[in-house]
Amino acid sequence: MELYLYTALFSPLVGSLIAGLFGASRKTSFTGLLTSGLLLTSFISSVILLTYVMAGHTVHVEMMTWIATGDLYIPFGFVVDQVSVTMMMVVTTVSTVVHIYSIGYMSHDKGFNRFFSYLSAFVFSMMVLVMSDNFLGLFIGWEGVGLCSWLLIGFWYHKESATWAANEAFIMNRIADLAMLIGIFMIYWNLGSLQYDVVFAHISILPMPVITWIGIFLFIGAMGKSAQFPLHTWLADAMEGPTPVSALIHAATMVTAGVYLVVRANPIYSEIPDVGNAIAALGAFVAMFAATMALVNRDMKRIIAYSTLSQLGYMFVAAGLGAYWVALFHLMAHAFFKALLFLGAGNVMHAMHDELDPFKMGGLKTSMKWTWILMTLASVALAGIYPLAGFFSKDLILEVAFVEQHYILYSVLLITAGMTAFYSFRLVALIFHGDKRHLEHGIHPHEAYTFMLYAMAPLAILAVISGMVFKTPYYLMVTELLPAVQYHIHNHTTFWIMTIGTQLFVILAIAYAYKKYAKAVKVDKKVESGFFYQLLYNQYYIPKIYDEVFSKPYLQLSKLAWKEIDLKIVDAIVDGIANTIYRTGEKTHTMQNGNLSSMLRWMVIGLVVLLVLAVAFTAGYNAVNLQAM
Amino acid sequence: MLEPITVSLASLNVTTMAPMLIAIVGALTILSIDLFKDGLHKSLYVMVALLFLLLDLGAVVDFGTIFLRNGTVLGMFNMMLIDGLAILSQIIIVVASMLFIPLALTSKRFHEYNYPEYFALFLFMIAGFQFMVATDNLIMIFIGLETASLALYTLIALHNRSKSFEAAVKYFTMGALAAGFFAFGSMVLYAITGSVEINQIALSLAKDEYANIGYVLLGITFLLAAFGFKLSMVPFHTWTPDVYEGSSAALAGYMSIVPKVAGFVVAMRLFEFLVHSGVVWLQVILYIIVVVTMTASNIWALVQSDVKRMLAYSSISHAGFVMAAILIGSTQSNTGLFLYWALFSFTNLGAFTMLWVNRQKNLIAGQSSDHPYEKFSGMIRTMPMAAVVMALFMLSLAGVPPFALFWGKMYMIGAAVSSGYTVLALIMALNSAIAAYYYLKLIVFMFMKEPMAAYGENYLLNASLSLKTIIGIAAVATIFAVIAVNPLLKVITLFVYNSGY
Amino acid sequence: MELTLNHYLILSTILFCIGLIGVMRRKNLLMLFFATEILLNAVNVGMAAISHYRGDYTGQMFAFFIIAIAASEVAVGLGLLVVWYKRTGKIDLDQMTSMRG
Amino acid sequence: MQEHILSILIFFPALAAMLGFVVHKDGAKAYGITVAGIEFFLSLWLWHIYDPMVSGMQFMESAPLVSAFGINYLVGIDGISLFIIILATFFTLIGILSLTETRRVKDMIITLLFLEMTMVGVFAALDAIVFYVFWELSLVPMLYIIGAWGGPLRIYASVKFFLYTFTGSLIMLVGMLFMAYFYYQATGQWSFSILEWYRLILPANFQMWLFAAFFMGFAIKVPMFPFHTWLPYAHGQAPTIGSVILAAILLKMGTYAFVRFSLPLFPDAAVAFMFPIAILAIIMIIYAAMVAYAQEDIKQVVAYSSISHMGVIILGTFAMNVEGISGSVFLMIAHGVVSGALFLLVGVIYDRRHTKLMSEFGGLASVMPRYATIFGIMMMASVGLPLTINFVGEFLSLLGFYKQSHSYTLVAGTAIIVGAIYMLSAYKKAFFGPVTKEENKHLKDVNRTELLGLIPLVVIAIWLGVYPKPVLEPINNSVEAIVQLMHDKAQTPEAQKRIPNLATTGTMNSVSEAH
Repeated sequence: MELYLYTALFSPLVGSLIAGLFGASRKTSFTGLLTSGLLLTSFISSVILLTYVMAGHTVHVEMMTWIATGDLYIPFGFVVDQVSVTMMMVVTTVSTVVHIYSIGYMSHDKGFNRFFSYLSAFVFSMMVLVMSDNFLGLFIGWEGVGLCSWLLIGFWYHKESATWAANEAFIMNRIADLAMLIGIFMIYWNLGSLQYDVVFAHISILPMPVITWIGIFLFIGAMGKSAQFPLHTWLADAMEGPTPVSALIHAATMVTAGVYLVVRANPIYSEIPDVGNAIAALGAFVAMFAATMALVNRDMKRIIAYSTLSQLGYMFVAAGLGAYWVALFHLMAHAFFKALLFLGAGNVMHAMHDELDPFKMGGLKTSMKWTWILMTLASVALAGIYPLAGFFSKDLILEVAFVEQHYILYSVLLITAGMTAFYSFRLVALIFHGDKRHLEHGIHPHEAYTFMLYAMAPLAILAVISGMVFKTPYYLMVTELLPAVQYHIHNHTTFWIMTIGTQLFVILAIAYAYKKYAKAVKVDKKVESGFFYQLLYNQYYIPKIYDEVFSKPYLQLSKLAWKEIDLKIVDAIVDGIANTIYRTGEKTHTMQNGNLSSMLRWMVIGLVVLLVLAVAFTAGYNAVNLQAM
Repeated sequence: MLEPITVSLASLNVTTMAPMLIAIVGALTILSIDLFKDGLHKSLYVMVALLFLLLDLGAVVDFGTIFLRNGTVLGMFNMMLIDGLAILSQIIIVVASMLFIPLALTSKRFHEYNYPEYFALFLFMIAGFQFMVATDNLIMIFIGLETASLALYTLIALHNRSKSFEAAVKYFTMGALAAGFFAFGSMVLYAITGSVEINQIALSLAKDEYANIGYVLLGITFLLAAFGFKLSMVPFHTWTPDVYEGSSAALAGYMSIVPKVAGFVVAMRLFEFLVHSGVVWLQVILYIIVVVTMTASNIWALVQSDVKRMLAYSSISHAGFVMAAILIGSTQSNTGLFLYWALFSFTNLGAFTMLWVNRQKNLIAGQSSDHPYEKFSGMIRTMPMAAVVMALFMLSLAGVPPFALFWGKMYMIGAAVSSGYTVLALIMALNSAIAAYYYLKLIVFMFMKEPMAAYGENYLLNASLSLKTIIGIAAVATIFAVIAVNPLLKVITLFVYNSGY
Repeated sequence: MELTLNHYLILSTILFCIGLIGVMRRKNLLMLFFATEILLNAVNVGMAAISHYRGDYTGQMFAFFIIAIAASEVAVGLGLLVVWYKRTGKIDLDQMTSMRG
Repeated sequence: MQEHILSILIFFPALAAMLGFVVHKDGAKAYGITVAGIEFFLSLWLWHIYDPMVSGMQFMESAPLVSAFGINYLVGIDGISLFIIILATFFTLIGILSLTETRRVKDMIITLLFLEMTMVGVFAALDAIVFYVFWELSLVPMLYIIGAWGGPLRIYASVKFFLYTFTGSLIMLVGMLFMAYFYYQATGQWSFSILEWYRLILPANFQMWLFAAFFMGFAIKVPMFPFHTWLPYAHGQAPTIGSVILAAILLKMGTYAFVRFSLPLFPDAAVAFMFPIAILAIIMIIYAAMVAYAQEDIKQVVAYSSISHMGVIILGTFAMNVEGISGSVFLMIAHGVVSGALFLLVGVIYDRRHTKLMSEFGGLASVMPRYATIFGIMMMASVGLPLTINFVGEFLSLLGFYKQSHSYTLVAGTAIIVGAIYMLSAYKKAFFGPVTKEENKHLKDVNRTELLGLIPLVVIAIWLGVYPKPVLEPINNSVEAIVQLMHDKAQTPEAQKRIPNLATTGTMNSVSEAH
């Protein structure tokens, strides 16, 4: 099995390196095909590993020592267990799809080879992240995906907005990474190891505050990657990257790394339910917070990004409440339909010549039938309509909140579910229904390459069936490792009321969205100029606040530090000392005026001064002696 | 009725005067040669002087072996005192003189070397310095000092430029004043103790427990002023830059070494017993003088525009640095003094000889002194070897290891640290840092600036084989000093320790 | 009134001070030389007096040497002065400032 | 030859430099490459014959120098110095290989070879005075390199560099002499041997003063805030090769000296000064990073980034445990490789455009993709991305210090944030965006000569990031010895608490293996 493990792990790297060799050369489809092929290999290996794990085994290998000094020993160790194999499946599936899709999507881009190199490198990092058997190995992947995210968001580096967004993403993640490092430090100095098995086996012996702090710091790390409030702004801006990147990195895989971390570290979080509750509360807040911003946004990709953010909130609610398997399950399901949604959006963008405002689209269902179907499917899944994936995963989280008697969370999530349905279908309606507003802009849309649609098909299938079909086997498998808690509402009546009620609520929201946006778009000036609309539209002014409170002052402070402190104080003091000495010389060397008379006088003055001192000393000496007598 | 004086010749121990007598005989020989035939080439006199100096050195070294066997030798009614200090300083004096005298063999003609009297005076001067260090009798010191000084004034004047005369007059006048100080100081000490021999004075003072402290300080003050002049301590230093500038570079280099070492030995004899006897005043004053001399001259050296003048100030600073040894007064520090000065003599003579080599007969337009910094700019392009050697001397003077002076500085600072003068050690160290600036300035000009066309033809004008040899010796000594330090230290420690210092 | 050692010493000191003042004030090179001679001779007075008071001859010996040295100093000094005068035609100290700084 | 390998390593370049005077200037560079190549292979051979399992000094050589004053020519290496020596020889080779200077190449080569002698000498010296000799002597060639081949302010920069460091080291010299005097008082013998000094246990109050004296010398060299202002000038004005060697090797002298002198000699003082120094280190990290962010000149960005990284090294050094010190020593090497490479890279663009202002560039990624890639890799290494060389060092340094203080480490850890800020924004300014300047449109990508220098650095930066063991293991063994020594010497309860005792905890394995 080790062979499959290494194959699954390293084939993306091989692909990336080979594609990277052609990075600066002209486009060769070869790189796209090669990397996709290698990812398929990785996928197949993962499937084999999955069957192996489903049979009840796990694979744990230690490739080689990485860092060893003092008592610290960190190997490159990889583990394929129930949790990581789930993640591997998600990652390899979505990334294979995205790779194939990208061959079409990026076919006209100059940086084709480079793109595939980066994309495969990302997959490799993500695999390291999920497969590592220790925290620092996870951190390698953690930072690796950050790097690839930076590369890919800033892929069109000639665009100022893209490079800015790339840097923002990287730096914001770094803030969280610091917390994560601190968490790792704490683990090491308290337990002497960073291996998962050792840490989890001994975590309970630590005093409560220590565990709490470890949990908090690790979670802050997770917040960065998963773009939780207040580190969320980068995710929306990250949409500057090519759309397949958004699908893979900023929807399906990388952003869920935070959830994965919490799930992986469940023995830690199980010890500290209070922190778990806080996580859940933050998750619920983010779920709603992001959904509200999605309600009014006018940028197709950003809407989906906020939706992702919102769904991540859901996952954190589940994870925070201790329903780790539920969180992971929603993670998986979400990966499929959200990636699908993004890829569909990519088709639309292509068709619309990179136009992102859905208000300038409309009526695309005629020219882009398949895309319409796929995106609608994905939206339905996202909204959580039975029997699609979202129903099984998302509604389960609602149930978890309910069963755990967090009714506030439950209500928030329920309302958010309605919003989710609304903004998803608002988007679908605006894009595919109604007037062909894009004609005004002289755009004649066309459907994407067929093979791109085929590539999306597996995701569509998964979006439909993954909930219904996978739930039981997944549960059986993953609870080998994660706490097996069934979240059943024991009262049947309540269960049915809730399920049907939720479904109805969601469907109503969908209907409202269709009603409002499917025919003609009426712009309600009054609403739009209202405070709430503006607040939401401007993302609660948070980016602006960050800019004013952090970015600009930091730059100004930096300039101050350089021009005022460094040059005018620190350096000036040093130069000042030197100059003072020099100037003293310039001022005083005139005593050497060359005149013999004054030279003689200096001698006599010297003598007289010495004499005076001698007299003074003698007087003092005698005075002391007299006293002594 | 006068009693017949009966003194056995053996008890006189006339041989104690042998080294000085050799120098005097040498001088007389040169004068007699000139009597028989005048107009002989200077190389003859150089060689004759060198020969006599060699004999002189031989005699001194011979005394060294005697000293190691039998200890201190007295002679001539206890006027002569041949102890370790005397021997060490005489060696430095004679060796430095031997390095100096070939510098007369320049390729350009200079006025003074045409006179055999120049060489005769030179030898008289050496005899004077030797007398000065080989006695602890104030009269003898006075005679030696004045013999040497009067000869030196003349040597300076013989350079025959108006600046030289000015320098000679200034030096002479101030020297006369210092002589007055010395005489007066001696008189005061004589009045208190009734003796003019330093060890007698010390004994006498110790006996009545410095009862007349006020008068003692009065006497010391005058002697301090006199030696402050000789050793160019601030504020008695004012003659130094002018005299160095006025005299030829070679003589300036010589002056920075030999008169100083003679002065140091006398100062050691005079002041150290006082420092050890707990005359706090002297400790404080010496401390101040050392610090002020080091620092002030360094600061003035910073702003000089002429290399020779800069080196003059730098010599003052080095003297101040070494004066710390007398303040500290331990065997280690006194050893350090001689070590420092031995190493310094090579480096400094080398540096001044480099100036001497580049001496031009006539100044070009706009040139106000012989050796402005600009003259050296871009030397690495025009004469790489010369530039490297000059840089070597500068680095050594700055105390950059492993060159000669570093070892001296290190040992001196070590001595200060060992005797508890930590702050002084820090001041000494920091002064080396300030000093580094002006030495660097020359390096900057030589290595980092473009050559100036105007000075193009004025380099190495004065070079001759013998000058180059001297520079070579100095350079080798400077670079490989590290090898010499250990034997030097051992010998010097032996001599100094056995002399009771 | 009997002259004690102190009187001689005070005389010597006064002479010395006169010499010092002369050294400081005089701008004429020749006068300067005179002043230095006064300095040395002030010491001579003191030396001779102490020698007599102490009853040993060292002081007188010193005095003789000082006289001898003063004489040779005059010789050298005057020589320098003459050359200087020949070159510049002046013996004023304030003219002698070509080197400074 | 094996017994004298260190002497050969030290003096071979100097000898070659002397002979180099004879070589005609056309062949100077080839001569330099040959000599540096031989020297580099000698140092690799040294690594080969070095026994990584031995924690003490190896290849010791001793010869009396000034035995009357206890000064001996005493050299030897352990795991800490070994790699810095290799780094020095390596960078001399790389530097000469990628030398693009055309003015007075021969002088440059000779100077570099002398510099190489002093660099190897500093790290091999086990006698304080010998150490000091090489330490000071290294200033001279650097002075010449900056002053003769530098930019418009070169004289100011070089003199400032020289005087500043010279002043600091003189204070350090006083400290050394004091130390020797202590030894003399304790044993009746003069000695400047560091190993002999290790055996002294000094009273705590004297440790403070001596620590302070040594600190002045080291801190200026590192350079630590607020003694750092010579560095931006030196880097800004120095020619590429000067900056490369300055950043890669010369700065390491300071941090190396902390490990070699300050910690084992004055464990109590080191612990007492731990937090003040940590504060300085944190200021270095954050403040220098901020200043770097404000720079307009890309070379200055790299220069200030050096200060920032040196802060992390200092922090790791003063962690007083094996993890931290090993990490800081490793980071010295890492920073050498990375900053050296970055300065080389800046040199590449400077050769083409004769400007280093970021505003003059923009969009270089599309004009010079290979250059942008290599720069990007090195930038990421500088930012401390895992699997690059810097990460290992930075992680261990911070990890080590975390044991001493949680909050300080949290603040110091912002290094990874602020580092990303200035580096990414500099990269963005220079490489991203549209190509706005006409001159930039036809810039040539890196050529073969430049690649010759850069590729090995990239390879090392990644290789040691992925597999640091060959370097980290010998370092670890030597550091363990030092930490144990410190623990054994510690007198104050504070120090005994802060410095771990490996004999009871960590090295149980090696102890049992020994039996």
